[in-house]
Amino acid sequence: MQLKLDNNVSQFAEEIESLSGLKVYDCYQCGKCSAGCPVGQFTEESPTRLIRLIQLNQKEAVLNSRTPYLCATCSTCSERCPMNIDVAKIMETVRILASREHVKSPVKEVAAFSGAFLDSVKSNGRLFEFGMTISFNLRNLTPLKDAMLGPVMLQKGKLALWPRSIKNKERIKRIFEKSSYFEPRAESTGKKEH
Amino acid sequence: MAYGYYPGCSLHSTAKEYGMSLMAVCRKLSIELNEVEDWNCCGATPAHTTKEELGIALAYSNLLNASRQGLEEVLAPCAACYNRLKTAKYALNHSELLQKRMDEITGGKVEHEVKVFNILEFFRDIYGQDNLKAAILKPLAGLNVACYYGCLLVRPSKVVNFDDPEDPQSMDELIRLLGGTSVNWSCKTECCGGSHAIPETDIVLELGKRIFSSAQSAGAKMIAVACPLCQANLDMRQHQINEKYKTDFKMPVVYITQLMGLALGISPVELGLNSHFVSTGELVKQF
Amino acid sequence: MARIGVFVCHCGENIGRTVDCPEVSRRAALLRDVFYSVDYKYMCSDPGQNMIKDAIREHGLTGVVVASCSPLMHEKTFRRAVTEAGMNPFLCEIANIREHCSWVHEDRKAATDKALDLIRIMVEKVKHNVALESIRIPVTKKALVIGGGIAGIQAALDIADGGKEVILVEKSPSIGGHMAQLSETFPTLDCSQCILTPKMVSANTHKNIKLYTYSEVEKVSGYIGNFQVTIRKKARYIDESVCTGCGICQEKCPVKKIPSEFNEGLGMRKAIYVPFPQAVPNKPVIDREHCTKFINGKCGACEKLCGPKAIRFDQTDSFITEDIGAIVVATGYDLYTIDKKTDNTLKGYGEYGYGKYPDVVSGLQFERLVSASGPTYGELKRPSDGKTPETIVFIQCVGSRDAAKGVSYCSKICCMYTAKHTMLYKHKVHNGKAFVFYMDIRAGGKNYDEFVRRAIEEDGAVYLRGRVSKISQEDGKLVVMGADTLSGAQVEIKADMVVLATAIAAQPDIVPLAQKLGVGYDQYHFLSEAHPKLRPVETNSAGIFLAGACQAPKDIPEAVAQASAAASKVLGLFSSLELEREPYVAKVNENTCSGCEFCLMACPYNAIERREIKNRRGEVIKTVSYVNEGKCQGCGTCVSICRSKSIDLMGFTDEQVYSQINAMFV
Amino acid sequence: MNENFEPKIAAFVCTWCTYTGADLAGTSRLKYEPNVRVLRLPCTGRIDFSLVIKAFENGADGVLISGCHPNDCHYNAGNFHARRRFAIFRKLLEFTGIDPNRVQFSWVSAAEGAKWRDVVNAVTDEIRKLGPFNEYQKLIHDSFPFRHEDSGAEEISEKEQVENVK
Repeated sequence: MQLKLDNNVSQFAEEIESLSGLKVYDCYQCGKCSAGCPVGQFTEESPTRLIRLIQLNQKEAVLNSRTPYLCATCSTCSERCPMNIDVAKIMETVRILASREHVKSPVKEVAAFSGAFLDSVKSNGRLFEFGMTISFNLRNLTPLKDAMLGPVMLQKGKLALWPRSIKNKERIKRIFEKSSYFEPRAESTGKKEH
Repeated sequence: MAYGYYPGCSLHSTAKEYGMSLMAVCRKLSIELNEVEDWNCCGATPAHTTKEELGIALAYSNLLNASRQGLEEVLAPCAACYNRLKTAKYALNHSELLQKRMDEITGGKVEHEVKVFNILEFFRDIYGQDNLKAAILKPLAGLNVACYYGCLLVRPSKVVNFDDPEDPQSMDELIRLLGGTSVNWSCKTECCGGSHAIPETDIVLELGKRIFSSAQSAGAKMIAVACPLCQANLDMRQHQINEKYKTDFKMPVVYITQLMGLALGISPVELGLNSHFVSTGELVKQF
Repeated sequence: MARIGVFVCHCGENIGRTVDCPEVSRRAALLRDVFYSVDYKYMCSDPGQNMIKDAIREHGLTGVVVASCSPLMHEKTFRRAVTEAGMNPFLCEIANIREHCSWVHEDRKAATDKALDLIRIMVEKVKHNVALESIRIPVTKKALVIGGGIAGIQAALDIADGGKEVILVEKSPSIGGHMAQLSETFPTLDCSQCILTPKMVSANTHKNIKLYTYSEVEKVSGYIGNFQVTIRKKARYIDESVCTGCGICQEKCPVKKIPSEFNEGLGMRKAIYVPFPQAVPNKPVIDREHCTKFINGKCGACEKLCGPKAIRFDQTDSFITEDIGAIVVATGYDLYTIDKKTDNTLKGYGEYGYGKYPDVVSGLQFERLVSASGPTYGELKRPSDGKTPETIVFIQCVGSRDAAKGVSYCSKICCMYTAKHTMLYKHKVHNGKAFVFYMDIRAGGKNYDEFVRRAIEEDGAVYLRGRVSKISQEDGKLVVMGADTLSGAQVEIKADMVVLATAIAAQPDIVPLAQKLGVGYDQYHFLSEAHPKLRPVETNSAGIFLAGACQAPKDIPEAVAQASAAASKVLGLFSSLELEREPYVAKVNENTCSGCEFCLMACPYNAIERREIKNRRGEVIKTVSYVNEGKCQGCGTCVSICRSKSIDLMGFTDEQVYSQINAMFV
Repeated sequence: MNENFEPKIAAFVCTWCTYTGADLAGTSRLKYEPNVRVLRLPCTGRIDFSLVIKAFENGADGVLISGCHPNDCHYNAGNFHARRRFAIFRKLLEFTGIDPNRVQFSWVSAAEGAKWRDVVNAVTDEIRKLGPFNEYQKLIHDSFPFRHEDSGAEEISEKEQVENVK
C-alpha cells in the first residue's frame, strides 16, 4: 500500500471536521478506541486506523470501509478517548457522508436493515417489527434468516401481524422530507468541549 | 402521582413483558402514567446513522407532543428511546442553529422543558427508594443477579449524565433494595451488539457469549436489564450462542421491572415472565 | 549647566562602513550642551576608554554618551570606565548605533542621520540622569531548603559543603522522599537506598545542616538576602532529644492495621512508627488519629515501656523563626490519583479497576513489591493472594497525555521506569513474561535508549504500541483488552498482575506554599522557573530557587543536577557580604501620592507596601505607597498605572523619557 | 499616498525581549527601513500611553509598541498591562477620529530578529500609506494653550485601564 500525499492532505479531515464539529487532528493514534471496540474482531480497519486515513486524506478508502457500518454505536470509544474525541460520531459522520455521496454500503445487511427500519417508521410513524423483518430479509435477499424465531415470537405475542400507526402521519412525512444529512454548524467548527 | 410515559415501539411488541410488568408495578404502587399522545418512533440507531437531523427530529417530535400535553417529566423505560431523547435534548441545548432547524422541520417549538427519566432514575429519584422499600412484600432473598446496563443507559456519559459509565451502581442498589444480591462482574456496560441484532448475527453471538460467561463466572443466576434491545438480543440468541460455542447457558434475562413486580408480590404471569425464550421457571418457582 | 561628552565609535569598519562617524561626531558637537565630541576606531579598547576618562577629567563632563554597540554589550564596560574617572556610572548612557543602525541599514546618509538622532536622544536623556547608587542589600548567609527528597538533600549538602548554613525542612517524619521508596534505579539498576542512605545520613550529621522533619513552612516574609521564615514543627509526641530510637514502642504498639504510607498501602504500620528502617532521623512519631491513647485515653503502652521516657502525649506544635538569605524549593511530586473514589474532581480510570482489583497496582506500589525493604522483602508476590505473577502487563501513560481523564503533559520518567520494571521482574521471576502497552518510547538521555532496548532484546519484554481500553477480572485472572496499532489488531492478555505507570502530578498542597513564597505556578501547579531555558533554577522572586520535580516531572539525575545548580546559585549569592543591584527601582512621591493603591495591585512582586504618614502628634494623616527596594525589580508597571504621577522609575524617569521623546524628531 | 514621504516612527520597546531581538536583527545583518527610533524601557508595562501622545506631539507619524510575547514577560505580566491599555487606547484613538493604525502593537521575542525586521518594515509601509500626521501637529500648534484640556480623555482612558487591570 502506498499513499500519495500532497498539500491537500488535510482536505478530507477538514470536511469531516466541518460536518461533525469534531477535531480529527486531535487524535494521536493511541489505539484506546480500537482496544475496547466490541466489534473490533469483525472489522478490517480499526477506528484508530480509520481516523488516521481521514487525517491522510484517504476519502475513498474511508467511505468504502466496513467499519462505520459495523459500528454498534455503543460509544465505548468516545467515553474512553484520552483526547475527548467522539469517535462514534466520526463513524456516524462517515456513514452519513457516504450515503449523501451515494457510495454503496459495503455492508449490505446493515444498509438493508436501516432502510427497512426507516421505511417502516416513515409509513407508520412507529416500528412495525414483523413487516420490518420481512422487508429486511427481502432487501437482504435472505428471506429465511431467523425464520425460526418468528413463529415463537408470534406465539409469545411479541410480534404484531398488523401495523399500529400513529394518527398524525403528516408530521412524520414532513420530518423525513425536511431533515438534512447533517445538522447546521457555525463556521468555527471543531471547538473543543471542556 | 402522575407522570408522562413514552413507551416506544418495543414495549408494545418485542418487549411486551417490559410494558406489562411496568404497568403492573405502577398499578401496585399507585403511579399513574400518562402516555405521550400520538408518540412516534424515536428513530433508534438507523435514523441518526442515516441522517443526523432525522435522528434528532424524530426524538424531538415526541418532546414536542409531551410539552403540548403539559407533561414535564417523562419516563422512557426503553434505554434506546431514553438515549435518543436525551441526545436530542443535549444537541439542542448546545446549538441554537439546530434548534432553529428543528422548529422548521417539526413546525413547532417545545414550550417548557420536558425532563426525561430512565427506569432506574424514575424509581430512585422520582418515586423514591424509601417508598419502594415500604411496598416490598416478598424480598428477593437468595437471588444472585448480574445487573446489565448495556451502553445506552450510561453512554455517552456527558449526554445522559446518569451513572458511572464504567461501573454503574443504580441497578445494583435497586436489586439490593429488593432484597436480592447483585454480583460484582466486569461486563455491566459492555455492548451486546443490540443494534446489530438482526443484520449482523455473528457479532451479537460473540458479544453475548462474553457477557454470559462473565455473568456465570461471577456466580449470577440471571441477568437483569432495562433495555428491550439487550433483553431481546440476549434472551433470543442464547440458544444460538450455546449451539455455536458449545456452551450451556441457561440464564434468564429479565427486566428489572419484572423483578420489582415479584418483590411487590405480583404474579409471574402478570409480569410476563412466561414469555421469555430462556425459561424463567426456576426463578418463578420461588415466588 | 550640563557638559556632555559624546564618544563615537567606529567599531573598526562595523559602524564606520555605513555611518560617517567623523561627520556624526562633528554634528554631535553642535548639539546643545554637548561640550566635547570625538570619534575613535575602537572606543571599547584601552586607548578608547582612556579617551573617555581623560575627557571627563579635562573638561569636567557631567554626562557621557558613548555611541557604539548595544548597551547590552558594553554598557558595563563604559560605566566602569567613567567610574574610574570619578563620575557616577549612571551618568553614562549608550547610543546603539551598531545593532540598531549601521548593521541594519545600507543607505549611508540615512544611517548617518539616524545615528545622530540616536545620539541626540541619549544626550537629552543623560542630561536628566542623576547620580544613582547601586542598591546594596545585606545578605543573611543561611539557606532554607524546603523538601527532603533527593533534590532537597543534594541542594542542602552542596550548600553546606560550600560552608554555609542550611535549614532543611521536611514535612514527613523522615527525609528521603520518593527515592527512598524505589527499589533500583535506571539506567544502571543500582539499589536506590544504597546510594541514597549515605546522603540522608550526611544531611543529618552535617555540621552546617539543621534538619527539621515533620515540619512545614508556616510563613515567609522579607526579600532576597533577608527572608524571615517561620517553621511549624508538628508534634511528634516524643521528645527527640531523649529518644534513642530503640524501637520498643513501635514493637509493642497494639494498633497494627494502618496502611503504611511508605509502602504505598501494601504493608501495615503501627500507630507509633518510624516510616522505614533507614529513616532519618530514626525517631518515631505517633499517629494521633489512630493512637488509642488519643482516641479514648486508654493504652499508653509505649509510654510505659519507653526506657528513656521520651513519650510526650501532651506535646503541641511548636514554631521556630529563622532569618534566611535564600530559599531552595524542592518539594517534589505526587502521583496522579488513578482511583476516583479518593478524589471526586478526577474522572479516574474506572475501566482499569484500580482500587477494585487488588492486583492492579501503581508503578510506585510495584517498586515496593520488588524492593528488598518492601512488604514482601523483595520477593515479588501479588497483593491478592501472594502468588508469584507469571504474566504482568505494564500500561504506560496512565493519566499522562490524557486530556480527558488526566493531564496533557508527558510525565517523562514512565518509559524508563517501566522498562526497568520489566527487567526487575524478569530478574526475579525467570519464567515470567512482561507485556508493555506504550504510545511512544521517550528514552532520551545518556544510556537510556540502550536500556529500553535491553529490556526488549535481553529480558524479553514484549512492547505493544497502543493503549488499554479495559481491565476486567475473570477466573482469577486480569483480562487486559488493549490494542497494538502497529499490527492494527486488538490484543487480549490474561495477566496475573497489571502495573499502571501513573502520571506524575504536582504536590497537592503546593499552591498555598507557592503563594507564601510568591513563586508562580502553571495550570498543573508545577512551580515556574524564571526563564525556561536560561534561568531554569531561578524563580521570578529573587533569592528563591527551584530544584527537582516541583518544577516539572524529572528523573533522579535531572533532579540532582538542578539541585546542585540551585545550590551554586545560593552559594554565588552568599559569596558577597552585600548584594548589589542596579538601582532601577520605583520611588514614590509621598507628597502627591493619594494612597489609591492601584500600584499595589499592579505590582507583580508585592514590592509596594502601605506606609502611614503621621503628624507630630503621631496621628495618621494619610496612607501612601512605599516601595520596598529589595523586592522591586524595576518593571515600571506601577509608574504607568499611577493616576497622580506619584511614582517614578529611577533610570527611566518620566523626565528622562519625555526628554528623549522631545529629542526624537527634529 | 506620497511614495516619497519618509514617515517618522517612534518605537517603545522592552529591554528583555524586543530590544534584544532588535539587537539580534543587527548581529544577523538583516536590513530594514531606517525610519524607526527606538526608545528602550525596562518593560512594556512602563509605557504610559501619554508617551505615545507625546511622540505624536513631537512629530511622530506613527508609533510602534513591542514587548515580550504573552506569558514570556520578564516581569510576569507587564506586557498584559500594556496590551490591555493598548486595546483601550485604540478605541480612544478611533473615538477621536485618529486612524488607530498609527499606533501598532506587536510581540517580538529576543530570538525573533527576523520578526523585528518584518515588523519595522510593515509598520513603516503602513504609516507611509497613511501619510504624514499633520493634523495632530497642526492641532498642537494652533491650540497650544488649550491642549491640556485634551488630557481629560487621557484620564478617562487611564481610569479604564485601571479597571481592566483589575
